[in-house]
Amino acid sequence: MFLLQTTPLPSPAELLPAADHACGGIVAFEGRVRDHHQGRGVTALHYEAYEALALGEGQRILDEARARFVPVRVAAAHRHGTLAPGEAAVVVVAASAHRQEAFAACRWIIDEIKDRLPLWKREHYDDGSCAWVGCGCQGRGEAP
Amino acid sequence: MFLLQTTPLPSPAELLPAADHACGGIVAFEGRVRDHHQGRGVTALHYEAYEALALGEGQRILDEARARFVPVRVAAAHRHGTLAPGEAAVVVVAASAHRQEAFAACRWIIDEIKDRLPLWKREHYDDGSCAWVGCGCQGRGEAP
Amino acid sequence: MKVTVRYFATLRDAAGTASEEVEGDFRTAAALWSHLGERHVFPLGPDDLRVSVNASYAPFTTVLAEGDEIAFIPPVSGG
Amino acid sequence: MKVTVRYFATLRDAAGTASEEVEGDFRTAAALWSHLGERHVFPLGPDDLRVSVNASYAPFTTVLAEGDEIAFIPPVSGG
Repeated sequence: MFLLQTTPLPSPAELLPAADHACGGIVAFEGRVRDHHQGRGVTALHYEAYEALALGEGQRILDEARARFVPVRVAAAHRHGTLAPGEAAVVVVAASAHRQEAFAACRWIIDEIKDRLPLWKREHYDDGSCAWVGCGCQGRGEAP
Repeated sequence: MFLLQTTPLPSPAELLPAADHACGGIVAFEGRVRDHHQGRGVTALHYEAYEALALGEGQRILDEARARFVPVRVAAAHRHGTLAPGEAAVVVVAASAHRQEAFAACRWIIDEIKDRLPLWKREHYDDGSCAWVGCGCQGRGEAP
Repeated sequence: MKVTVRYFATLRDAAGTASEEVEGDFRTAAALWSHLGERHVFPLGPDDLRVSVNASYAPFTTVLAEGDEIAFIPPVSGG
Repeated sequence: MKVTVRYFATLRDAAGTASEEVEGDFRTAAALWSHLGERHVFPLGPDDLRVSVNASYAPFTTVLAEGDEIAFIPPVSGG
């Protein structure tokens, strides 16, 4: 299950409830908004998303993970819109009878999300300015 | 913080509360009692612990993780006594500004726990028998 | 041929709009990108961008069809 | 010299007790293990075991002192 939403994300346990007692190892990753970036204080963060592509691509990432890491149960959620420091931007959970598979799947999914999911992060700083992060055009994305 | 207790374990979020908003990536591992092992139905599991050694060794593992994976915040908890299928036997959490460090630390800690923590698992099966698991003396540990 | 182009992040800032309908005789996504360059000054080039056609990633060489929704995807920063 | 020996898991099953006081002139943990072999039949040998002296892992060559708490640690299965 892949979720894309503007409201606070479920916890890992809510996102992938224990379906049965067959899975021994559960690995969860949570990415939270930091209160600093490259030495600047971050007051808020805005994720812009291409929703239709993000939903399809998120589901494809999970399907690919299920095929690569067997046997594994996986789920992920990404938030968009405006987030405050400390709030979860992304949650990934992988469960397997074998912890190696659960770690590998969770790690692979967050790496793919960061590489493929069409979301763009705009940081708002404590000096009132803001900037697109990692936009490939350093400085150009800056705006007050 | 390393906990060793006979009561249900805290969730990852309870075990390592967000101290600040400086940590961007949080990786959690939960190991839960499975309802099967090598084809046999498991009804309960008993962990025997050498408590004094386990407490010291658990703390050493966390201290070593903090020295190896910088910067990282870590915590772990292991349960002993009798557990039912689905209950958490071990919880490990690692938080870092960098997800690579958080994944590496969490993975390293659970590997060290499995290698070094003096706990011994005795499985009780649905046919009424029980056995020490991975005791290095296959069959010898079996008892009704 | 008429298609819809959607803009995100720095491309949206540069285009001054989130989406527009574009008409012309571009056959591929690559040709559409060149066509768009005549009306906008973008801070990114094709080497930095991925193409999405109807909400799926696709190559720059994809042949477009009437009514397609195209987006040029700047480097992403989710997670 | 008198020390306390603690037994866990399969060693406890074999010794029939969780702990016992042992007196003798063993100088090291290795010598203590040999000494214990005269009174118990253990399912594991030194190659399978680690030694704990006063609740810390220590080598088999550790020289023991009066009152030490020694445990021979079978392969662990936590986690």
